[in-house]
Amino acid sequence: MEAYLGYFLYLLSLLTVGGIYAIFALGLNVQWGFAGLFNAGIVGFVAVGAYVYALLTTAESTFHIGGFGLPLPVGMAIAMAMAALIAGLIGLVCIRLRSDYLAIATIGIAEIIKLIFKNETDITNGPRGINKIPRAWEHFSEERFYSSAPMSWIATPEQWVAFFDSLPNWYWQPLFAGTILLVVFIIYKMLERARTSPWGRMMTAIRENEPASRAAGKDVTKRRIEAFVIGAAIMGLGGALFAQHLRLIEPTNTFDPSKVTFLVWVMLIAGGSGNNRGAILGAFLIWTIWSASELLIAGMIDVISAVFSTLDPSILATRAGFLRMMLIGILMQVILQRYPGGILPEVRPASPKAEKTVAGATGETK
Amino acid sequence: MAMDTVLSVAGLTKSFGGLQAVRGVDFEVERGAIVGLIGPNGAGKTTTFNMIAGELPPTTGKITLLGEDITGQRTDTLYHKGLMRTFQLSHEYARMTSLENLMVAAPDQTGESIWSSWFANGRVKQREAEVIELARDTLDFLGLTHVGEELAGNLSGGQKKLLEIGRTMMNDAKVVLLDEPGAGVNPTLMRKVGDMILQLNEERGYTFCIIEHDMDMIARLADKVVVLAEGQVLMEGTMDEVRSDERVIDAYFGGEVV
Amino acid sequence: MKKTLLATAATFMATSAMADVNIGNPMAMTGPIPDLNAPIAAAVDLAAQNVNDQGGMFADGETLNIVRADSACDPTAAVDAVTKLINVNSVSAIVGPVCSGATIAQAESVSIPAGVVTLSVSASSPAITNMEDGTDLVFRAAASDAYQGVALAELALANGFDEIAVSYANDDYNAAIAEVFVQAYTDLGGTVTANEAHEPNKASYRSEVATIGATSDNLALFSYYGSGGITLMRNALETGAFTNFIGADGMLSDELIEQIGAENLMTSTFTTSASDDSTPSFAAWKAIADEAGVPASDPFVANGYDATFMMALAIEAAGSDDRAVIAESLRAIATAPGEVILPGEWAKAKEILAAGGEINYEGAAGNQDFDENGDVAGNFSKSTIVDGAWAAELIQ
Amino acid sequence: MWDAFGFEFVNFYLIPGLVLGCIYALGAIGITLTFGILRFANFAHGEVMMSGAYIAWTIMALVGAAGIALHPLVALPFAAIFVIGLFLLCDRWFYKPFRKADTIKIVIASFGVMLIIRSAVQALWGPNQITFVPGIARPNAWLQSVTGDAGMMILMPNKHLWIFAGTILLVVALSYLLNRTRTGKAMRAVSDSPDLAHVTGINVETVIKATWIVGGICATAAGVFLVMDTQTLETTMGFRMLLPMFAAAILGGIGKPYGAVFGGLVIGLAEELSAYPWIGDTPLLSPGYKTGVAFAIMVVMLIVRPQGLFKGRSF
Repeated sequence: MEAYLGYFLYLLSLLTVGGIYAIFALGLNVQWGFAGLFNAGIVGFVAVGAYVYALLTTAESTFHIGGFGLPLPVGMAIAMAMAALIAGLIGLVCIRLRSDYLAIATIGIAEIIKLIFKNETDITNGPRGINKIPRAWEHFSEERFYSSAPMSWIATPEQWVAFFDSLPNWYWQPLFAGTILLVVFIIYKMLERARTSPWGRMMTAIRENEPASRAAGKDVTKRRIEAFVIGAAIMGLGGALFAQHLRLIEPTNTFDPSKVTFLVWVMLIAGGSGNNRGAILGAFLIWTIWSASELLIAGMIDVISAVFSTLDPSILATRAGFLRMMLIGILMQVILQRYPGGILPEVRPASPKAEKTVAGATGETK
Repeated sequence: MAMDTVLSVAGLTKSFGGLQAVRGVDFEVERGAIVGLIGPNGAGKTTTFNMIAGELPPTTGKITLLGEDITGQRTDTLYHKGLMRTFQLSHEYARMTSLENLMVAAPDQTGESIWSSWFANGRVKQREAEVIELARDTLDFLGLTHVGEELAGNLSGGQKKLLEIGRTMMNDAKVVLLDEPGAGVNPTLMRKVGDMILQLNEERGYTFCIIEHDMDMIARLADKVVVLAEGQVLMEGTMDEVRSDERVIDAYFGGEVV
Repeated sequence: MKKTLLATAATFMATSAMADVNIGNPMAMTGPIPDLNAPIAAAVDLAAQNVNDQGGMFADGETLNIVRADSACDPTAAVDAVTKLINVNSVSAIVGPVCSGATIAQAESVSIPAGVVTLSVSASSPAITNMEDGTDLVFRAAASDAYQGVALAELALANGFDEIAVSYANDDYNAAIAEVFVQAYTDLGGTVTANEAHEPNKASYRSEVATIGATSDNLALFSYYGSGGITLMRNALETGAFTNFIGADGMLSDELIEQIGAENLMTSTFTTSASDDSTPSFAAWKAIADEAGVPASDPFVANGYDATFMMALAIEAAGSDDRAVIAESLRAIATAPGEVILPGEWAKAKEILAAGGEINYEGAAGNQDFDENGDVAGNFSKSTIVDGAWAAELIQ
Repeated sequence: MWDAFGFEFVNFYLIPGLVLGCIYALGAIGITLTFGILRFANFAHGEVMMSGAYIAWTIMALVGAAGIALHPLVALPFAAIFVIGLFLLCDRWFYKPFRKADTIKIVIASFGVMLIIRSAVQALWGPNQITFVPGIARPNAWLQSVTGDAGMMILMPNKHLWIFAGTILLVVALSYLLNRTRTGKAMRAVSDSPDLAHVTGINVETVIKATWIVGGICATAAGVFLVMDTQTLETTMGFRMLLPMFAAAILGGIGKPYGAVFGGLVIGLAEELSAYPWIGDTPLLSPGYKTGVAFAIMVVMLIVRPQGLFKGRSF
């Protein structure tokens, strides 16, 4: 039974991390899928969200500024707002750049953001990062939570201790995964509603044909910044959840562009850009492949070294990690060439059916 | 007539680097008129249009719409003031249906604010119903009802042109700038485009300013013709006057009598 | 697709069918320091091999398996890797990861909540000391920077450097130790003439070297040899900005000699967790390592061996690979009282434990006595070039 | 004067800046040509450069095993052949299918190629650092004594002299190619105006091949020069060079090879000089921010003057 519990918990962790990546992918979908903005600096917004959340919610610390111990939802809300604010500033100056210029500019800005987090040691603890970041649910079993409002209204600290002791040590895991899935669901619902509303139609119009949209009275620059900011806010929220999941963030390796920015792009392209369900599917699928490929490659090395007994398995093992990266790269190429629209290609919302329509009333059109 | 000028252009110039594309253009468009803008290639017609429509800021000069100085205002602002334009090459939204193409162009859409799309669903739906109604009527008027659900990218060149005109109808436009409505359209459909322009002019009182190379079409539609050559107004007058003017024949028709 | 499924199934079956003892070993196989990681991984394997060659685990001689995963020096990867190790591979304990950031993240996020013991090979961040709240699950076989930084400051002054310039790589390990060093050095009366971070992995450090080089002839260099340390040192030597070098274990490597040349390193001194030739435990370790072709005195290689060997001893002493009991027995086997066990002496330890005796492991990298925070004090040695190779000498 | 200000400035800031600038410049030539002619930002360029250096090392090691110590510059042309092959294969498999598609597709494809090449190199050569030539490079004694006698001592190791010479040679060869040969003129024409070039009957596919070849030679040279300078080969060096090279290409103007050379030198100098104590005794900018200098120049350039200093194409 123990083993099944293990598999269950691993599944939960796949859902947790997959869910966090789904949030990033949904944010990118607003920017790229809806508005056609090539943001290659995802990692910058994620880092802003994660750091703001971490600084606001951790307990007071000598390592970094503050540790303000704010309630978790407040930290998450401010993380979102900060990411949005920074995206707004970037948008004001960069939004008119053409696709790959915007990509290069955003990569550069994301790197500068990371450098600031890395070098402003007094504020962020520099390269050593911030740890003890509170995680939803798990941290309610921490003294500073159950001894203060609102938890202290419900029961005394002693009762809380007894209550948490009676739970298995993984009690928070399904709750945390559930919270993330709920967040994904809410964002999905909101984006779907936005997409199928006139807002989504307008965004598609701007993406499809800019001069015509201007002539149709759309303030293209403002709308693009709007999409950029909304996407960044979602990424900032994802960043806050990412920080909760990791519980330690540091600027160099946590926010490695090839593992955040690139992976999220692979997810969105694989799932289908412009399609919210595609973004979510892509995120879970690619993360599962990414995570499980380690087990897979370890298994393959066992098999290979069993068959070719002369081969030194340790050499294979030291290089297995690189094969994983290669696998993702190749997968990306295959998807790009074979499924240019992704697994779930973009579907425009059904336009209201004309009663008089004779032919071509397919309901949904691509 | 001059009392009721809706659009006037005064001393408009535009230089790109060292090149002066437009050098001092003046003309006026009266309410309810159809004005043709003609001239040889490179005469500065489209540049003038782009300046009026707010795509390009003029180097010098003044543009007045309904008595208000609109020089250098953006295209999307002018839309709300009743000035609309079409494009020489059709700018349809290829991956949206014809109906949606029209709906995009409707004004005052509550649902275009993301907040109302999330939190004011009722109002959004109400306005959306009106917009659909308007778009359907427009399709009927254009004779495009049968392709309402078709992706705009799949329409023929002429149908796309009609759609362009249809977009101007979604916003009750006061002045419409048409950039070569006849380009790349077969003669039958061209006639229909012409009919439509006349009908809009008469029934709805739209004022038109048209760039067109097809002289027959201009002759049929325009009350007044402004001839541009080398960035300047060569002359203005009725089509007959223009046709018989020596200077025009020299500059435009290259000496050949049409 | 079928092949993929088969391979996955094979892995799952392999792990669940084993009645052996499994230890999870997340290592920084990819990421910024794979080259430092490789010899440490070899040392971990060597420890497991010694155990298995000398009778294996428990009375029935079960095999000790090292289940390796990639923590990439990256919190995200480490958390994912350890989640798999604990839940899918059902390991009894974690040995590794290499980097402090990865260690803290995996411990706080996964292994502490799951109640699994972590024994880090080389995480040296001072933050680890006070990380736990009411649990006793995180240990490390490498001394905190707080110790090494102080030892290094004393050494610098003992060498007669009463003023020094400091350059550190802006990563978690080097930034931490540099901070401790500067603090201790100033407290002891030294003068720090310049203290600048440098970005790891740059093509050139000449301007950095020139900027701080004007201030002193002595350089305290904190960097990984694999991520810019060698380049910086080379630039410093080429421009002649510095004559004396001192630094911590990130720089101490045979690769430094290979790349820069022993003749250019005559005025360089680097400290490391005690790799003291004179102690019997280091001699025992060096014999084993040399035979297996593992570089015995590269950074944290000895610690890698110690960590694995101690974990095996702890499980053996506990008499079961149940996660819950390992922490306590880890303390027991590492500290006095008890018969002293040296690296490689598995059979001897097994015998004593089977007879109900107590043991005290004296590691290759120091005595490995854990304090209440699970830290080891560590001894330190300084390494200098003698006859074209590093020679270590115990200083503390 | 020389001692007080010039000696340190020239030897420790200016010359290293120029060396770095030469490397950026060579890399940026390939980027700017690809950007100008194929109209996409090739994110795999840095990795190709890195693989070129690895191949050069392998050639040196193979020949070295036969007892002949090969200078990296001798291995360079052979490595360049491999790199050109690699570029052409990438083009055939990964870029050509997207010739007519949105730019984004091909940019993302190049992202993927970047990952594939890097992990392939890591898997083949392993993660350990390797070096062309061990030891440290002392300044050229002759140059030191001659300039020292003139009162302006210049400290430059031989490797830097080689790098300067190699860069100048390549840039001269490139300018000959672009100005005097048919292919070169066609390349410039396509870069300036692809549609017009098509009309005038230029074979665009040939031009694209030529672009990869020129870019490949320059990228290999940049990679080999970089390793000659740092004497360290490791697998992430390509990506680290990529953004400064983009910055150089944008600074010089997209599609302008001379602009790229100029941009490379500016970026290289800016990075090194940012740490110079211009005001007072402390570095102008903490060296921790050194990498940020190139990014900042790039972003500012994109916003203020996207066509670059040399009036390249802005899209």
